[in-house]
Parts: sequence; structure tokens; C-alpha cells
Amino acid sequence: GAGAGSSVSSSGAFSAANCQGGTLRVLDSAKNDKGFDPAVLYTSGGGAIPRLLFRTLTTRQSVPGANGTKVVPDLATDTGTPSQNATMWTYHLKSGLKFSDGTPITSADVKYGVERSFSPQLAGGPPYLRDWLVGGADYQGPYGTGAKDLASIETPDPSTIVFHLRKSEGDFPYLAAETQFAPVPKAKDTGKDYNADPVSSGPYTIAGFTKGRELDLVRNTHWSRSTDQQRLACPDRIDISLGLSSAVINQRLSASVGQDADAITTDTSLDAPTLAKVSADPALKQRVVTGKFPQIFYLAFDLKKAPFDNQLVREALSYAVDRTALVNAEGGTQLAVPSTTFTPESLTAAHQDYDYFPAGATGNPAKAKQLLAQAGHPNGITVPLAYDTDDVNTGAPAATALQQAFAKAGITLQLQPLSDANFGSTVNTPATQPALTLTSWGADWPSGGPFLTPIFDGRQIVSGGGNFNLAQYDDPAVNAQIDKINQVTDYAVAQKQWAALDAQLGKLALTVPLYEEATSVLYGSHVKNAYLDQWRGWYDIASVSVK
Amino acid sequence: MTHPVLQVEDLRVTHPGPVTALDGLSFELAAGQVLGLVGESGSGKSAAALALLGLHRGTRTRVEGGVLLHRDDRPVLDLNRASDAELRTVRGPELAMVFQEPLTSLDPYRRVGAQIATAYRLHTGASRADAKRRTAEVLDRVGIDPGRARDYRHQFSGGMRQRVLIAMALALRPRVLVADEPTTALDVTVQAQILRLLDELREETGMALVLVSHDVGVVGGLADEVVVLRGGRAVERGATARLLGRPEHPYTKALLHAVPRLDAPLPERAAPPADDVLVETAGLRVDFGSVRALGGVDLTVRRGETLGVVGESGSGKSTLGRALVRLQDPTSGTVRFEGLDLASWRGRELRRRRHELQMVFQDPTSSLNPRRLIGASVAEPLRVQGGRDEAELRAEAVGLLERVGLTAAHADRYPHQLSGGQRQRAAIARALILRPKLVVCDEPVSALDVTTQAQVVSLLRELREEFELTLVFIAHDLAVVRSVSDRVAVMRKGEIVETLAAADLTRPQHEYTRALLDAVPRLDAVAAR
Amino acid sequence: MDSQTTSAGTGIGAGGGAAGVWSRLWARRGGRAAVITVGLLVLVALTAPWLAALEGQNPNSFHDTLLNSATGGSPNGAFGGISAQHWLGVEPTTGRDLFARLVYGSRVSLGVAVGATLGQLLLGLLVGLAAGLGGRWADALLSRVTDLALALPTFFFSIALLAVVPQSFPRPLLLGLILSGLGWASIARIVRAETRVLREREYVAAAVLTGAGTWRIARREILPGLVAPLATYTAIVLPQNMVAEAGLSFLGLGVRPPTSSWGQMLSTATTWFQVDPTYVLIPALTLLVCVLAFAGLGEALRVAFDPKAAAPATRRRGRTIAVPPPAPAQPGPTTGEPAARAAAAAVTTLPHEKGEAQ
Amino acid sequence: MIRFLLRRLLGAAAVLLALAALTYLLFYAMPGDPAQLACGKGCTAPQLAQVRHALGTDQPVVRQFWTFLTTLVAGHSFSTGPSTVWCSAPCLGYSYQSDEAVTQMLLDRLPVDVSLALGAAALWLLLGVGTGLYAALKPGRWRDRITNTVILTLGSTPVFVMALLLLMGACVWLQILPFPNYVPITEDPAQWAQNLLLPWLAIALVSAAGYTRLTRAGVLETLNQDHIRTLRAYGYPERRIVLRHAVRGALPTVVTVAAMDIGLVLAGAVFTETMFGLPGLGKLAVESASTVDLPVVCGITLLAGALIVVANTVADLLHAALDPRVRI
Ligand SMILES: Nc1ncnc2c1ncn2[C@@H]1O[C@H](COP(=O)(O)OP(=O)(O)OP(=O)(O)O)[C@@H](O)[C@H]1O
Ligand SMILES: Nc1ncnc2c1ncn2[C@@H]1O[C@H](COP(=O)(O)OP(=O)(O)OP(=O)(O)O)[C@@H](O)[C@H]1O
Ligand SMILES: [Mg+2]
Ligand SMILES: [Mg+2]
Repeated sequence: GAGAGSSVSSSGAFSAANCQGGTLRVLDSAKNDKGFDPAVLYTSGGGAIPRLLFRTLTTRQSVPGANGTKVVPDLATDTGTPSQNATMWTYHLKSGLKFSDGTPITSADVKYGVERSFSPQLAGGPPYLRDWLVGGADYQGPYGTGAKDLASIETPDPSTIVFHLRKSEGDFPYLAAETQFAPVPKAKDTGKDYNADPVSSGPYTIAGFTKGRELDLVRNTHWSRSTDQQRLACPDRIDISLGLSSAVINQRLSASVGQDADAITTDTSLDAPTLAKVSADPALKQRVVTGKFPQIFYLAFDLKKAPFDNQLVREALSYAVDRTALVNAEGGTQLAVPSTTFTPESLTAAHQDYDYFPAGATGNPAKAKQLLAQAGHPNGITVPLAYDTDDVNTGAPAATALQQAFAKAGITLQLQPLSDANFGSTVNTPATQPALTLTSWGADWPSGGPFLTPIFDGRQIVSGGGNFNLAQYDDPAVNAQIDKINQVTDYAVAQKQWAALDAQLGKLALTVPLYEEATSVLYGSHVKNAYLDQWRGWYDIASVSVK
Repeated sequence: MTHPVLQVEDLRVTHPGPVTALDGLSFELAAGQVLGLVGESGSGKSAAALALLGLHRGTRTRVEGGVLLHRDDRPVLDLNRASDAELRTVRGPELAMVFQEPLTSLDPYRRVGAQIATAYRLHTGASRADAKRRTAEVLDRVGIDPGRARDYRHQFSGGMRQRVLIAMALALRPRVLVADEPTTALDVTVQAQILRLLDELREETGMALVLVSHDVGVVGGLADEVVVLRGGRAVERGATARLLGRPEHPYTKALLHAVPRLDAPLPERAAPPADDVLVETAGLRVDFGSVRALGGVDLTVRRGETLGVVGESGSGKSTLGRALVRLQDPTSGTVRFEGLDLASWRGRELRRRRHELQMVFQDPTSSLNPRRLIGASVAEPLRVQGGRDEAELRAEAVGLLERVGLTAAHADRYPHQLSGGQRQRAAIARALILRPKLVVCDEPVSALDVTTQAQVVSLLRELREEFELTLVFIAHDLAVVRSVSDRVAVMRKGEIVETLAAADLTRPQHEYTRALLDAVPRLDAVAAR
Repeated sequence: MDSQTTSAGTGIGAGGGAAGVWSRLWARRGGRAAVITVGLLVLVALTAPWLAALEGQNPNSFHDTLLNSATGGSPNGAFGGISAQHWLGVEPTTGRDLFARLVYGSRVSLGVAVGATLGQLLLGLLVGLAAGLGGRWADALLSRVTDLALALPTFFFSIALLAVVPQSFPRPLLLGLILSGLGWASIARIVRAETRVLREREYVAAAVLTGAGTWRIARREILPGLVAPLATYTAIVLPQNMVAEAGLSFLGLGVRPPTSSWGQMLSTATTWFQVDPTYVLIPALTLLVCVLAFAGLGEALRVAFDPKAAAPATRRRGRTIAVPPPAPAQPGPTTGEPAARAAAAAVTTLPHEKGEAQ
Repeated sequence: MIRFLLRRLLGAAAVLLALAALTYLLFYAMPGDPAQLACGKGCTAPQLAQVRHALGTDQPVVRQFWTFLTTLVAGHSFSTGPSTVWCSAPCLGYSYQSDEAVTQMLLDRLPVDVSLALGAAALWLLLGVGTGLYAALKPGRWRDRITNTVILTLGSTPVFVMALLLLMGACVWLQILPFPNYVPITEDPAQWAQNLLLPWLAIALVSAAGYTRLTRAGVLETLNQDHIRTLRAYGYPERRIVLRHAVRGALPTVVTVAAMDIGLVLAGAVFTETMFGLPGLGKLAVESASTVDLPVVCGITLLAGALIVVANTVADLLHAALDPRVRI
């Protein structure tokens, strides 16, 4: 990772032993008006703020650098024991674990937490559980009269929990880091209202919460460092301001006046103007950290629609791309890095370099024209391009940059902006899906599995919405290959195989990889031990200190 | 003769333009004396009146000459050269003014009592209680119940507002009162009351009065001396009786001649046959919400005759006129035109026959579309009828304009580029262009000068013969009505109190008619004084 | 008399002497300046392609070489990259030419503002006239509809509408339609109130007596009297519509890329204020000049349409009318904040008959 | 008076009903699917159907609207999952996004807009009427022109630009104020005022222009009226004439317009709220519209409509109170 070198804060000596005290301020643009229901949250690696409230069976390792992509035990004693073909996973809970109300955490609480994420009232979490667990497809959650529990999760004793999967999933320990695996005491479950005041199992608990405005966290006195190796929990209080404009957040962090000196943000990276300002100010530069969340921005073709059923046309588009303009449109080299591979470089283990259709830095329109002519379009083509207007990254700047570059190759892009509210429902439903979409895919955990499976596994094509295999690519051989890799429980081995699969698929030009995003973030001048982890490319609040 | 209180020397007022509104006016005024300033519209009367109080100051109007305020036979202040502060101290206690527009000269947002009291306190520094007492006193003096001091101006009638303004002046006991057309907006009966009031006050307090009016009759009744203004110049000046009895200047003679008189001989005219009824109303009633404008009017208009309608303001004259031409639907009762109920005209028939009924309105400014050329306005009825090209339209319009005493050049002007009399001629031309059978003239000459009024009245008389018109002539001026009408209907509070032949108007049956007659100022009586 | 030379005189009188208005407008210094500025703006919009060609640029071409990719894509060189090739510099992160975008943007900004204003006027005029001249029931019904439109949280509705309508619908047209669809109500109120006053005028009664129909009276007698207040109102709402477009662009609901408009430029530029002030100043100043010019034009028009403004008002005798509560005016639908309303209400206090209840 | 209010109330109810129906229709036509949004990224078709059912969006629109109305006047019970809760009238339902009671959400945010509106109105009136008078005292002179130009310039600045400039000026360059962070007046009045100062200024500076014009025009028009001449004829000092009497003529319109403007800000000042991060109705409106959060959208529309209608009524009443000639 390019940002690894500068990924640790440099503001004075930091000692984990006596970092406790003070109030950390967090300035976020997210409103969190859905609150914090572990069943509904869709986070990577437990998220930033949720990780302070919820402990999960496993979690990400909180260290700077490449080791940050490692999954480590949290509530559980290890990252899980797989059965022979990785269809059954067994966890044992540590002893002495308690909720913030003092009651002990049992395996039944974990099971209940997973079960309630199946209830339609609490929809919104990641789809894997429903797909992987035996009986998951039909399970409706624990609510309502006549509701049953989910038989494929067993709790033979209060500290043991066993998951039965319907197929091999070597990545299960990574999934177990999601908030759906946080314990929820059934007695305190208030269903839809739970999100405003969930029972904490993490180092902090909610003292005050106004959705959309502010969230105040104070220490959970029943949490102790002795059972938790991943969270330092330095500040005594964490005051989170929600719903701020991102321009204001960047202004406040760079000014770092008064209480803002103790401030960080969990969701607002530097925008281009601030970056330009920072570049000219060495003092400010000191307070910037960079990192990457493995996410690829790419052009998705619908292979079922002409002219993209023709590989030559897809190749032509691959050649025509001007990645320099795209990178500039995103705010320059500090905010985006060109990528010719689908699995980005930041997904280190699962990345293998290739560039089958070399477009150079600014595109090769001549080659593209030639390919188009070859494909029977000597006068160029006109195609629509759908993009998400509300997404700062895949939004208008990138779309217009593409439009300009493609114009040189005789490809006319008709921009088709979709608002955030419509983007998902339009693009991810095959019936309404546009032929060409500018979109992105990020890993739910740092592995090739969640990166490639939803996009290229033919069995993942769904007709009624929620379809991410936009190419609608279905090759039995590839499907079998995916199944085979999923059985591998050795992380390193599995990643090598995913990387090879990516390189193999790349030859077909099923997508045009464009760039991956880099994150640059400011933090207040008093903040210590602020680094971006490699799993999510963001701060781990649990390790930041203001003392 | 006593000492002068006000001495005016060669007063000149020049409006930006430059327009010379007043070109050298001089006079002296002693305590208790009344000076009348008469002249037609635009002759510079208001310019002079305003200059007497220095009210042109702060505008772009230039004032030259002297307005000297005397005390103990000595000039103490030249208003034209005084400082703003000096001017302020004499406005009110020394010089006060009553304006032509009683409707708007009071503050709409403040109680009338408060307005009098504030003006009083401003100059006397009296306490609130004293001011209140004084307010009650003066209101009572001008004949307004002091209890109404808490009302707002819109709750008063025109005459009452004028009384309030007089009371305001009275409160400060000014030595000179300038009254700029104080009765123009009022009914004759009310006018008579106000004039009487002014005269009484003059006698009581010994204040001098400058009475400005276009109406020789009004001035004549009160003034000791009269100045006749024309085009900003004093053309003649003299003691009232002499000037009215033996005018020397030809303009003064013309002015006096044009004043309609109740005793003027009526021209001989054959009375139209009484059985040839053109319009007939039966039990005509019109209500506006709770206001009854007309309360059961029975009226006949014979073909070819001119029926005059008189009455005070609000008596329902206009409403009656509008009902006759179907601009106003009756609440109950009928209007029959040539035996046919007007209400039965609908749709196409209404459009087709509508033009047989026409109206000439009181306000020549409002009755012509200000954004359309005169020619176009006159031709508009023809255009509605259709079937003529532009050249024909123009030819007809110009023809009629020439008939009413205008020229083709007037056709290409806008209403505001014409004088009031010219505008009224154009309006008459428009009413006649479709050869109507009935023309209702709603106070067609009330807004005009006496000389212009006389011209328009004689024009109507001529046209009546030429176009074989039946006229309903509405006016509040008895003399004017008498001079054109065959018969006169007298209205009061929405009802017709009596209808009599024009010749009999001076011998009324009904006491209301008599009261009306008595209130009219008589020139002859003055001249004889 | 030669009918050829004079027929113009009796010709269409309803227009109300455009020549007179024009000469009065031109006679005043402020009016002349406003007319010239507005004229120039319109000229710029009309000749945008030629102006851009004169500079040798087009509004949509990227210029990566003019940007510093390491510092957020800010332009190389001083003042936002102003140079002989790029008269007003280039846009950060894309390198698109700002002069070309500005002149092309004027087409959208002026177009939307003018279109929206015309739409508002047309709708407001139709509804207001119908209510003012119609019978009791028509008036009651239309007044209620107007009330409803006035009670619409307009800004909010425009957001919703912009989201509802398919993206394939031309954006500037949509903006114009939405702004006019949501902003007509206050005009309707003004027109209705004014019509009620005008229809009491005696020349309207005279027109009725000629047998003219309602429509003809509306067109020939009432409409000319509405021109002055509407012209003034137009000068106020037009800039408001322009600012409204900027506001919608700020929320990402304006024109679609790569089209430029002043609002779009301004909204993307605001965040660059510290780093590249010229980028912000250019659209901001343009907008300002435009607003001032239209405001000046409004004031000048008000005077031009009222030749007797300086002369003492003519007095009227007799019955007077009740003072109607001032027609509430509304801001351009998308300002969200009051700004325009007060300005617009100023129109309703233009001198016309102010009587009082007896 | 009573009759007027009653009639107004009836009219308002009709207007609000129409408003609600319009909103419902509008959002029904909107392509976004609230269920899809609630269901999340990996939502499958059957899951989507369940979520739709849970939200009630699988019902025909008329039915949904009817439910909305009955809920509003009679209350309704809602399932939270493990249990059901009763939402009493006036119940606007629960947000699809946050599962909060909409009535409560609105009540939480209203104080922000009330604070915003009242403070801003005080400022803009002060500024607008002040400059208007200042200009009217010497019409046509240079100070009149300069005031006019300055005020117009401020007035033609989009609110979001004004807000940005104020933020940059006060918080970044001069650092005389901290970045605004809304504090309820009940918690700390001083902090409340300090934090709202910039938002107030932003709205006031932009809005004052209208009031300057209105005041200036009103005063000048009144100065041309006959009753002012009467005052002059009685030796009233010119200053007193302008400041006490001519102002009176401008007042009814100014106050009327201000009342309506306050209604508008109360109904949500989107840009100011967005720029200063104020958790008010305007921001909520934009956000809920973009997430097709139908109950919130309808709730806000109704509230905003009601506020505007109330403001218009108050404006009429004030006008009548200030102008003795108007009767209601
Ligand atoms: N403000 C002004 N600017 C230019 N000319 C004016 C102005 N006021 C009055 N005039 C002109 O000055 C002349 C005298 O006007 P003044 O008002 O004194 O007449 P008047 O005798 O009072 O008439 P009326 O009987 O109509 O009141 C007229 O020609 C009039 O047109
Ligand atoms: N449109 C109307 N609405 C309400 N009341 C009206 C209306 N028109 C006239 N009135 C009232 O009806 C009565 C008669 O009015 P009308 O205009 O017929 O009187 P008039 O004799 O013509 O008075 P003037 O001499 O002042 O013209 C008055 O009390 C007047 O206030
Ligand atoms: Mg006069
Ligand atoms: Mg009348």
C-alpha cells in the first residue's frame, strides 16, 4: 500500500499503557439516523463507531500496516474451528464477558443476535448469512407468533456456538467480524427501537443520542481490557457530532481550534480543495494520514445487451479509457490510483498485476477505433452510461471524464444520472439494468472471495433486485472454481487462487477497472495514535488517544 | 382698516420644467378679512396657497418674492427667507391651512383626536390632559361629537373630515387661515355648512382667511376682496361686490357668464310626447350587501327627452344610471327598454343590442384607457362590431372627433395629453359612435371648469338634436341639470323624492328639493351685497 | 386625410405605446445602463459558441496537463490558470476552460431564469385574470387553488419533482417548468388584486357597453394596465429564479453534466474558495452583475411605464374601495429563505388606487 | 373576527388535505423504492417483498393514503418486531429510515427553525427597515444609491455562498467564533445565541434587501400623500415626519411580509441548515426526500404547509391590526 509509510500519526509519544483520559470529538457527515442496531448495520470489520459498542465473535487486528487485514478473535477464543470441508464452524466464548448492564454474555445471545438479523423489520445487513446458513433462505427471524429459532446455529452450552453452512466457506471467520455476530440479550430486545439504545458489549455505552445530530459515548464499566486485546479505549468520553457538511468537517479539522484539536472524523476524507491547501502547508501536512480501503471503481457491462455482447467492443472501451483524467477528476493522485486489475493493489494478497488492454496513462483511442471497426462499428457507437449522482466518487466528475475520453475514440456516452435512492434499485435489477454502468465494488472483508464472488459467480445472478453480477456472466467452470477456493481455509493459499482467478477473468474484458480510491484524512492537533487500518482504510477509534 | 397680518409681494412660483405656476401675486390681508382667490384649474391657485405657508420648500419648486408675516404692524418674518426652524414655529400658531382633499389630508393610521392633540402640543407644549381638553373643545366647536375623537379618518364622512381639519387649525388659534378649495369635494348642503362655519370662526377669532376656489359662487359669498387668477397672473382684483357686479376684465366677464344659474331663461323646446316611453323601471332595487343603493325606483324616460337626475353624493344616482344601461343587475324590479325586460337579453342578443345603451362617465381620466390612443379608444366600439378595415375605422373615429370639437391630431394622443374637457369630448364621441338610442351621462361635467362645463353642456344639447338621442343626465349641480333637462328627478337615499319639469325646478314641492336649492351659493345675491 | 400614413394611429392601441416606454427607459441613465447590461448578457448567451471559438476553447474538453495532480488537481499557474489560451483560467480537477463554460453557462442560467419567469407570468396571468374577472365561484375556486400553491413548501416540492421526472427529460426545461409551476401563485394574486381594481375603472364599463366579451376586455382593457406591475415584478423574480437554479445545483439537482450553468459553477466552486478564489469570483460576480442589471431594469421599467410618476396623482371623488391586504409574494421556489418575498411585495405597493372603506 | 378565523381554519384544513394528497401522489410516482433502500445492498427478492409488506408499501396508493389520514386523526398501532406500540393522534407514522415517530422527529427539529426564524427576522428587520429609512431620508442621493447597491449585492448572493463567506470569515480567518454547533436555548441561552449568530446573519443579510426596498418605497410613497403635507403645514420637524409618520405607512406591508417570511423559514431553511449543520426541518426534508422516507416527507410537507398557512393568517391579522381601514 502506497499510504503505509505515513499511516501512523506523528504527534508526540504515545503509550498504550497510560493513554486513558480526555474527551475525543468526532466530526462526521453521516447522520446515523438508523441508529445502531447490530442486525441492520452493514459495516466492514465491525465499523468505526459500532466497534465501540459491539464485540463480535472475531474482529480485525488493530495495527497499522498490512497486518491490519488479519482477522483475530474477539468474543471467541480463536477465529473459529472449521469442519473438514469448512461447512461447520465452532466458536468458544472467552470467560468473564459482560454486557454493559452487568449480565454475562452467552452463546445464546450471539445466536439471538444472528437470528434477529433475518427478520424483515430489521433488514439492511449483509446477505451472506442468508446464503450460507442451512435454512437461512426461508428463515423469518425470531419475531411474531409461531416464530422458531434457526436450527443451523447450535448452542450446546453457554460458551459454545456452532454454525452449520450449506456449502464450504473458508472465509467464515471474516464474516464473523460483522456486527450481526454481536450478542443481543433477548430480554432487552425492543425490535425496531433497539437501534436508539442497544445494550453494549464493547468498551463504551451510549450516554446520549439524538439521531442526525449527536451521539455521546461514555465508558462501559463492565468492559475490561483483560478480555479485549483489540481495543485500547483511551478517551473517557467520545462526543460524536453527526450530519455535518464535509466541507465544514475539513475546515474544522484543518483549523483545529479549541475543542477541534481533539477531533477526528470517521467518514470524511480530504476533498480536492482541502488537499490543495494541505499541499501548500507543511504544518497541516503533518496531520494527514493516508490509507486505502480495498475498493475498485469500474465500468460494468451488461453482456446480454448489444453491443457489449461483443468482446471486441468491450476491449475497445478498455483501450479508450483515460485514467489520468479520471484520477484528476477524483482529486488527483493522492485520492485515487489508476488500476488495470479488478482486485485492486490494496487487496494485497489477492492482487496479481495484469494489463491486457494497455491504454497507457491517457488512453489509446486509435486502438479503440480500430477494434470498433473490427467489431463492425466503423462510425463509432453511442451508448448510455448510468452513474450515481449522489456518490462523490462514482458521480458526475468521473462520468464526464469518461465521456470526454471516449469521445476521442468515437464512442458517444449518453450520461444517465441516477439519484442514490434509485441507483441501487435500477442497476441491481436485471430487468432495469443499463447496458453500461459506472460503479464500484468494495470488499466486505479483505479477501478475494467477497470481491469476486458477487460479481462473477453465475449463481449469484438474481432477477428481482440485489444483483451484483452486472455482466450476468455465468460460466460453470468458473463457478466450480469458486466453490473449490471457498473450501480452502488457509488464508494465504486461498488468496493466491483468487488472484489467479481474477487474472484469468480479466482477459474477457467483463469490466473495465478504472482506479482505486486512496483515503487522506486530517485529525486534530492533540490526537495521538491515529492510523488508518488496512482493512477499511479508516481510523480505529478504539485505539485513538487525546491524552 | 386694521393692520395687515400678511403681506404678499410679487410672489412667483416656478415648478421644475420650468412651469411658471404663479407669476407675480401681491396683496395685503388684515385681521378678520377674507381674501378670495378664484381661477380655473391650473391657474396657480394651489401654487399660491402652498407658497403662503412655505410648503414648496424641500421640493424642486422655486419661490420668489416675499410672504411677510406682520405683528404689530411690522413685518417680522419673510416666510420665503426664514430658516426651517422659524418656519416651523409659525406654521400652525400663525398660519394654518385647510386642504382641498378632506378624504386624504388626515393620517389614516392615527385617531383624529390624537392628530389634533399632537399638533396642539407640538406648539404649546401643553400637557396631554390639556391637549385632550382643547381637542374636545374645538371638535365641539366645529360640530363634531368630542366622543368621536377616538375614531379613525375612514369612519368620518367628507364634510366631517373637513371639519376635523378646521378644528385642528382652530386649536392653535392661527392668525391666518388658508383654505385651498375646502369644499370642492363636498355636497352643496355640506358646502354651505362649511362656509358658514368658516365665516363664524373668522368673526369669533378675528383670523384672516384666504379662500381659494374655482367656484366664484363659493368665494363670493364670503370674501371681502377677490383676486381672479389666470395662467398664474392676477387679471383682476377688487372688492367682491364690485368685481362680481361690474367685472372689468374680459376673462372675469367670461368666467361669470359661464357660471350656470338657476334663474337663467330656459330655451324653448317642444316636450316629447308623454306616451312614447323608451325606458321604464318598476320597483327597481339594488343592494350592495347590507347597503341599499336603490330602494324601489319607478321611473320613465320618454323617447327623445332629456331626463335630469340630481341628488347628493351617495343618493344612488350612479347606481340608477348603471342599472339603466345594464351595467348593474337589479336585486329586484325591472328595467324595460322599448318594452322589453333588459334582464331577458342574454348571450348573443345582449352583445348585439348592448350598444343601443351607452354611458358617459364622470371622470374623464378613468373613462378612457390611459394606455390607448384617443383615436383607438373612440374606434374601439366599431372594432368590436367588426366588418370595417383600419382606414374606415379611422375615418369614422376622426369624423366623430371633429363633430365633438376635436381634431384629427387628437386621435393620435394619449388621454393624459388632453385637457379634461377634451377628454370628456372624446368620451362623448365614443359613446355616440354606435348611434345609441339611450345615453346615460353620469356627472359628465362635474370634474370640469365652469367655462369648459358650459361648452360641454352646449355640445350635448346640440348632439341631442342631431343624433335624436334620449338622454339621462345625472349631476349634483342643480343649475346644470336644469339647463339641459326637460324633466328633473330628485333623488335622496336611493329613492326619487319628486320628478318635475325643468321649468318648475325653482318651485319645488318637496322640502328636500327646497333645501338643495337653498344651499346653492347665489352670485346675484353676493353682487347685490 | 391620407389613410395610409395615419392608419397606424388608429391601429392596435392596446399595446400601449412601446415606443414611448422605450424612450422613457432610454432617457434615464440608470435605465440605459441596465438595458445595455442585460442586452450584453443576452448577446453573450446567444453568441456563446462564437465567443468560445474566438478564445479557441470548448466548454467540455479536459486539460490534464494544466493541472497539478499531486495537489488535488488544482490548476497550475496563478489566478486559477489564467493565460492567453484560457482567459478566465481553468476548472480544478478537470482543466475545462472557464471562459467557455461561463459563456455557455449563460445560456442555461438566463434560459432557465427567463423561461421560468415567463412560465410563472403566463400561469399567474391566466389564473389571476380568470379569478379577477370571473364570477364568485370561479374566483373562490381559483383563489383556493392559489392559496394551496402558496402553502406548498415549494423548495421541497421542487426537490421531489426533480427526483420524480425521468432523467432523460431535458434538465433546463424541467427546471424552468418546475420553477414556473411552483412560483405562479404570487403573480396570480397580484394580477387578481390588480384586475379587481382595474375592472372598476370606467373605461372597462365603457368597453362592456360596446358589447365586448370578457376575453376581449381582459386582453384589450385589463392586460395593458397589468404590464407595469408585472414588468417590475419580473425584474425581481427573474434574478431570484437565477439564484434558485444555483441553489438547486448546489444540492446536486441542477443541470446534468457536462452542461455548465452559473449555478453549477458556483456550487462546485464554493469549496475551492481558499485555494482558487478566481474560480469562485467569476461566477459569483457574473451572477451579481446580472442581478443588479435586472434590478436596475425593473426600477427603470417601473418609471418608464408610469409617465406621470412625478406629477401629482389625479384625485378621484366619491365611492372608494376597501384596501385589499397586500398580495403576498413568494420567493423563487428554491431559495428556501425569504429574500425575494419582501422584494416582490414591493411591487404590490406600486401606486394605484388606494381607497378606504367608508 | 371569529368568523374570519373559523373560515380561515376551514380553508387551511382543505389546503392541507390537498397538500397531503399531492405529496403522496408525487412520492408514489417517484422511482425510488423505500423498501429497497431499507433492505440494503444484498437484498433478495423475497426479502424485499417482506420488507414491503412490513412497511405497507405493497398496498395500493389510495389505501396507503387513507391509512395515513386515519392514522393522523385517530392514531394507529405499529409493530416494532417483538411487540407493538400505540402511536396516538396526531400520528404521522414512523420513519422508514430511523424508525422514529415522525411527530417526535418534527417536534425535535422545530425548535431549531423557530430559533433560526426569530433571530434572523429580528436581524433582517433591523437591517432592512434601518437601511430603508436611511435611504428614504435623502432619496436619490449618493447614500441612497450606495445603500441600495450594497443591500442588493448582499441580497443577490445565494444563501449558501453567504454562509460560506461568514464561516470562512468568522471561524477560519478571524477565528472570533467557533464553528456553529446548535445548542438548544433550554440548555444554555448564551451558547444558543452565539452558535446561531452566523446562521442568523446569513439569512438576514440575504433577506434584508427586500425589506430595504419595501421600507424605502413605503416611506417615499407615504411622504407623497396628502396627510404628510398636513403635518408639514403644522410645523412638524421633517425627521419626525419620516421616522414617526411616514414609517407608519410602510409598516403594515413590512410586518405582513415579515410574518409570511418567518413562516417560510420556520418551514425549513435548507441551505442555512445544510451549511451550518443545523438539525432543522429543511435539512430533514431534503434528506428524507432523497431516501424516499414517505412518512417523514408527508409529515414535513404538512407541517411546513401548516406553518405557512398560519403565517399567512397571522400576516392578515397583523395587517388588519396595523391598518385601521382594513376590517376582517
Ligand atoms: N409639481 C409640479 N410640477 C410641474 N408643474 C406643476 C406642478 N404642480 C402644478 N404644476 C402646474 O402649475 C400650474 C398651476 O398649478 P396649481 O396646482 O397651482 O393650479 P390650481 O389653480 O390649484 O388648479 P386646480 O384647480 O386644478 O387645483 C399648472 O399648470 C400645473 O400644471
Ligand atoms: N359596488 C358597490 N359596492 C358597495 N356599495 C356600493 C357600490 N356602489 C355603490 N355603493 C353604495 O351605494 C350607494 C349609492 O351609490 P351611488 O354611487 O349610486 O351614489 P351617487 O349618487 O352616484 O353618489 P356620487 O354623487 O358620490 O357619485 C352609496 O351608499 C354607495 O356607497
Ligand atoms: Mg389646486
Ligand atoms: Mg355617482
